[in-house]
Amino acid sequence: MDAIQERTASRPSAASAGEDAQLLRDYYRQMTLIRSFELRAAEMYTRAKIGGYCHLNLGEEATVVGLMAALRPTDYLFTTYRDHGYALARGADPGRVMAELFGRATGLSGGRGGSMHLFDAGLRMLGGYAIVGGQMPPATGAALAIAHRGGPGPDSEAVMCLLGDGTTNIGAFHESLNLAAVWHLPIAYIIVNNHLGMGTSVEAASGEPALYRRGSAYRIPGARVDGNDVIAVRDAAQAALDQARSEHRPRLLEAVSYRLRGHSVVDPAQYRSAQETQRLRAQDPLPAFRAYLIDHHILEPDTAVRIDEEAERAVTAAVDFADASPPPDTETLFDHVYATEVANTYRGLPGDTPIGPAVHAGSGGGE
Amino acid sequence: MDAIQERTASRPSAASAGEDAQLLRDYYRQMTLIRSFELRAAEMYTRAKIGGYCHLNLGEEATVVGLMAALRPTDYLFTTYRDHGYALARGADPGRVMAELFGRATGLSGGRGGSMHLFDAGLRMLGGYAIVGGQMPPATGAALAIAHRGGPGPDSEAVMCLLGDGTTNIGAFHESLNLAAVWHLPIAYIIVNNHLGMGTSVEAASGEPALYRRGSAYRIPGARVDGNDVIAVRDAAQAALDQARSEHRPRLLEAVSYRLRGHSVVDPAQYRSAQETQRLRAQDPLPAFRAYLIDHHILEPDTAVRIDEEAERAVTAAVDFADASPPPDTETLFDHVYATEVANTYRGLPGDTPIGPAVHAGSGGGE
Amino acid sequence: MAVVTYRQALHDTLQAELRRDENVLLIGEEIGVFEGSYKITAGLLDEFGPRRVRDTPISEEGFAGAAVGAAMLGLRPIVEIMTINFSLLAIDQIVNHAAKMHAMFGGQVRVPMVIRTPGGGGQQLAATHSQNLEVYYAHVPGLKVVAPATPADAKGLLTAAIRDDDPVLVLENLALYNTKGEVPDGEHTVPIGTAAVIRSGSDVTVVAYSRGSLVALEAARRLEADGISVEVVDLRSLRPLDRQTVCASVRKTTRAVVFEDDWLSYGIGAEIAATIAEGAFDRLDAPVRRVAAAEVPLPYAKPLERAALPDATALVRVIHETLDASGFTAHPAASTVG
Amino acid sequence: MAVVTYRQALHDTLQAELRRDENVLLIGEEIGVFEGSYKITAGLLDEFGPRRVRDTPISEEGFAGAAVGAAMLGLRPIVEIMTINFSLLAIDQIVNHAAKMHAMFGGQVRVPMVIRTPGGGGQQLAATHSQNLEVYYAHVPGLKVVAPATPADAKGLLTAAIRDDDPVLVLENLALYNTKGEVPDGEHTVPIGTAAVIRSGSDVTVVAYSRGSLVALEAARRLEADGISVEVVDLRSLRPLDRQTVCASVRKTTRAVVFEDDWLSYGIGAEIAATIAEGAFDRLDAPVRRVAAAEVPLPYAKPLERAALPDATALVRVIHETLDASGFTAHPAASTVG
Ligand SMILES: Cc1ncc(C[n+]2csc(CCOP(=O)(O)OP(=O)(O)O)c2C)c(N)n1
Ligand SMILES: Cc1ncc(C[n+]2csc(CCOP(=O)(O)OP(=O)(O)O)c2C)c(N)n1
Ligand SMILES: [Mg+2]
Ligand SMILES: [Mg+2]
Repeated sequence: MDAIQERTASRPSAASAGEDAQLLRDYYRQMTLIRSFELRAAEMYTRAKIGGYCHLNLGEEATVVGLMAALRPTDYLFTTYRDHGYALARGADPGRVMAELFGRATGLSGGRGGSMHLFDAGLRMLGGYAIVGGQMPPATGAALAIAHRGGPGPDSEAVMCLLGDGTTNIGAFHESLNLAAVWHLPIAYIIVNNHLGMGTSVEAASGEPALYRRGSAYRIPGARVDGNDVIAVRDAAQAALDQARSEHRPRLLEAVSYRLRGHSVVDPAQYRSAQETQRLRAQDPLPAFRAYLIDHHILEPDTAVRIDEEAERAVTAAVDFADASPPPDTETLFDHVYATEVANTYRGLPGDTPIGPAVHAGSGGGE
Repeated sequence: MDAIQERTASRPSAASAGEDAQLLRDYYRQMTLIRSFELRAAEMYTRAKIGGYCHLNLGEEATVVGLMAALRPTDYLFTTYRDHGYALARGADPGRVMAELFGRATGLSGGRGGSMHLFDAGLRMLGGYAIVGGQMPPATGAALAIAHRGGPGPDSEAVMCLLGDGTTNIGAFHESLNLAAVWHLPIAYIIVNNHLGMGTSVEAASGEPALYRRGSAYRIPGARVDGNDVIAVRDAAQAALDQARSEHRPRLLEAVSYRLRGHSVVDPAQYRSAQETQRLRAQDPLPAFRAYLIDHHILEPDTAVRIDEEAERAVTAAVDFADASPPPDTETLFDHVYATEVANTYRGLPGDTPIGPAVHAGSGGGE
Repeated sequence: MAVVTYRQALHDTLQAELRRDENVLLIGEEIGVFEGSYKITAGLLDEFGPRRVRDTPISEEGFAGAAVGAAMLGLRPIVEIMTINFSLLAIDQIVNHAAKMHAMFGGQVRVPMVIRTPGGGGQQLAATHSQNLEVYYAHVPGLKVVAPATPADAKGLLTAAIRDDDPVLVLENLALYNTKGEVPDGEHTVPIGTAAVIRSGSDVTVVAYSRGSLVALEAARRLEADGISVEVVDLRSLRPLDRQTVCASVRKTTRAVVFEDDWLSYGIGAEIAATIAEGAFDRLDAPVRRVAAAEVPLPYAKPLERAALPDATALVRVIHETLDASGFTAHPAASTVG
Repeated sequence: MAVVTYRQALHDTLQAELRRDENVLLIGEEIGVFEGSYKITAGLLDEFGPRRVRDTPISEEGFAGAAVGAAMLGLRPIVEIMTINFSLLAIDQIVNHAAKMHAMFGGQVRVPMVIRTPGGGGQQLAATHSQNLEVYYAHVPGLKVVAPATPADAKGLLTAAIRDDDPVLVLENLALYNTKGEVPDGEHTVPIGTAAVIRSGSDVTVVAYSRGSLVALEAARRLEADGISVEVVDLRSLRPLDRQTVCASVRKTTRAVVFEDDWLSYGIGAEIAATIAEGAFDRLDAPVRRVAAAEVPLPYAKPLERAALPDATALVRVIHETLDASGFTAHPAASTVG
């Protein structure tokens, strides 16, 4: 898994030769599901079913599926606000993911987090994070907890911490990698390099644009993989995680792909030329993987169509589920602000008073 | 100025062979002055003439003098709270430096900054900074101002930004170096590696303990120099600055020396063994430089004694000056809080009221 | 006078100041190629080039601090921090450095920089992206903090901030960018440190700032129909705070309600209420009430978000309660100009 | 009951909790080999080893955030941030992350962590090292903030904080570490969210916290000689804030003065004054006054520092002014226990 050529063809690597056909079809299924889900999310956003910001994994499907395939159920995942695909590939119910985007009580985070903050304790998906770099220290701390409780070895749990290319420039990146290095933590930091942070190129943002090399400042071995190659991504991530768990040492991996659309649904990406957009389309990992599987008779064209249709149906069902789900009751506004109840927590609504006349009469006011 | 052996003898490098004898004697004079000043500062601290924290340059004199010798008067200096020696070697009057430590109005910062915050606009010494890493973004911004106003070239101004070894682990280090790299700024970051941040070793704190290599994450060339060798330090710093000014590109330099005493005057450094302390004494750059100069007939023993005595006298005069200087008048408490006067700035003392009855009567209250 | 949006007023002011003074430069994430996350800086990279309009990596501490250093050398950087939530990444440079240097170094250096940043919830951006943390900056000597509510004040206060020799935080608001208003042509500055009575009234004073001032005007309009005359004081400046204008108004109306978008406890309104309670003690006919956000990390789901944020309806209710508490009876259909 | 220093009480509590619960661990700069910048953790590395007492590089954002993540997995990290000034480097992890996760993720995760950090000026540490920034944390829902004034409360509140499942900031104070007091043996917790009347009185209430509570007691002692009976309320907890105890006291005494070490404008005292002005509106005989620090970046020079910081003398003066403002006359030599 050493550094590979950048901008290689968006084709699965030779590694897939020996792959189980069923597994490959399942990767295709997952990638298709993510694609359908994201396209529908974009549509739902324009139809105002989804609010706030909405960042899509379009173009990153091979990376997403490859990374999630590398994780064990007992590993922990920390990701960014661009998190829908990860939740789906980690096994979350599409209905509950869509419900979160819709802000419904049945959503993955109870409708409280929205698109940017998907969390599923059962799946050990410990959050989407919307402050750039904000996930990195907590992910590092999760690895600390693992190391606190047990030694390295093939059975050790590990943490996968995702981040974007632009995120390598913030202080938390530096502090986290350094802590993981000096504390010997079982964590793989994965840079999902989609070439842009909003509208800023990697070259404009990073003194060392070969991002996987940035681990050298902490003696953390780094590698780069073609993010459009689902198998290569999976293998590279697995290697990184295995080293992390067996040595309790951090690893850095860069998966290079392209963001097919704007930074978020509302961004028309006008800073990209039509030509550039054309070029990106040609790199789209989904049709490439489909064609590869068909060419190699791993996938029958019919089956491919069926998988595509199933994905559409699953997403429609997800939308229906989300749409039919109730929003959280306003009565629950103050739920979960604190885990441990203590005296005098103020729970007033706007316009209430924390110490009105009612308090004098002993009724407890806004308590 | 490539990476040199670590822990080389605490002797001036061969480079000094062709050096002007007068210059070498002057370096010795400066190092001696710093030594005397710092020892007296420690004494004054124990006599409660100096308050707060007081961090000394003891053991770092060769680094301090070498670095300051590399700076042009038009260059800008940003340093840390361990700043007395830099002020002296940059040419500040010892009396005004001591007066600052004493908290007197004649002090370098008017008695408002104290030991950790020496500032001299005329000398372009733009501050000692007491938040670890806090000096780095402003120093980077000073280099931005230089680049904003003019192009690279041998006459360009440049910035020297000092930092300790422990400071390489904080986010501001990463963000600053990266900004300087992508913005092409004329700045030399100098790591004054004295082996410890308070009580923490470089190895315990840094994933990459060869600190000069940490520039690689930004493609910033780095070098290491023996910080006990005043000439080598000067030459390495001059090379770094010259490249920074002629290319408008940042450079990283690590000067390795030893902190002879505790982190600050109050720290007995009990985490160091007696043996370790012995070893450090043997590395003391001051007697080594003295012996070298005498051995090479650059300095007569008599002259050395005279220089030492002059340093003592200068420091005594500095103490006298500081002692005779008045503290800032309490009337000036609110001076310099703002540079531009605007309406309604509140200037009340403790217990005053910002909107007492006086306001009703139209007298303007605490304004 | 042209009618323009708050966004446009900010844009035009930046453009005018960039043209006026070669030392002015813009620094921030995505302000150039991307034209700004909220498009305030659209077109400025084209006009002024990358030397004056500087895109940055994602490094809030780094570039805010770089602005400090550039200002120390005499430039007049205007930093855009995409939202006030991210300012927490840079707060060490703002509070521990920019705010202190002039005083701590004995007046030897000035830090003439501006930080523009929007606060505000209500956009379903959830807990980490919906905060109103202005009290963090308003608390700090050495800083100045202004919070324009209208396009005219956006121009006037931003201009004043840019020309001021101290670090000034200009608090914008996501909900205001598309609001419109008349903006004076040509030179227009609003003095930092002065509040404005933006509506005269006789029965109760509402003190607000930023988006809150528009909410206060809306509440005043609604109450006018009921014969209640509301005076609205727009703080405009949070630091320095114009306590005299606030107290003078309340001494006249004898009642006050504070409207703020931040959390109630230890928010901006606490200082306003404390100030009024002291400065108008002998004239107050009812306790000063505060209308503020519910104390929760703001949820994403719209009904919860709506329940948590203060609005004109809550303000109207509290004004009624305040009037009731002092036995006030409305003077129907009477003129309300005090 | 043993008489020990505040420092010792903190140390002993950490030791006891480390012994009690294997999930408790300490994280911070220089807490191990160096034994703590203020020696609170002296000896603990020796007893518990580097797995439980973890020295960190200088990376406040990194290690505070690492504590968040460790807490998410069920550990109970206690972070030492050397002084509250440096907490600004970590505030994004505290405010944008620790405080929000439980709510934002729908209750699926808990963040049982403690942040211990001292505030305080008066040690000639100059502007960047002398701040009292507790209002930054007290303002934030999702956090709890306690501020013990005595060794007993240091033990009781720190114990409660460690056993609480939410992020709790324990505000210590440089000036308190060497103060002494009786500390209950064995188990001792003080409930978070409750203030204490630490001295009964009848004429005026002083509300304070942390170092301020000792200053308030000192002022009360001085005034007793003049026949003035001062009640002192020690807030102990800044969030949640025990408004009822504060207001009940003031409703009894009819007068209040707030003592705080932070800057007056938008400080902790603003919330206290606003709370009292509302909750005791009908009983107040004089405006609530605040005794706070002068609004300057704290200078190093001793005379300036002394002039800028509030003390018992200023408090005594303001109590007198408050009593005078309400036409109070002292009852010499009378009993002062209310
Ligand atoms: C601290 C902080 N600064 C700025 C932002 C605004 N922002 C959101 S996403 C983003 C770009 C991130 O780029 P990258 O890391 O490459 O991730 P990508 O969006 O490409 O997945 C920025 C600047 C933020 N959320 N947090
Ligand atoms: C942000 C921050 N964290 C912690 C401290 C406390 N502190 C002061 S000096 C120091 C050690 C710095 O070590 P190094 O960078 O090696 O410099 P040296 O003292 O050795 O010159 C620490 C941790 C601080 N001042 N600022
Ligand atoms: Mg990206
Ligand atoms: Mg050091």
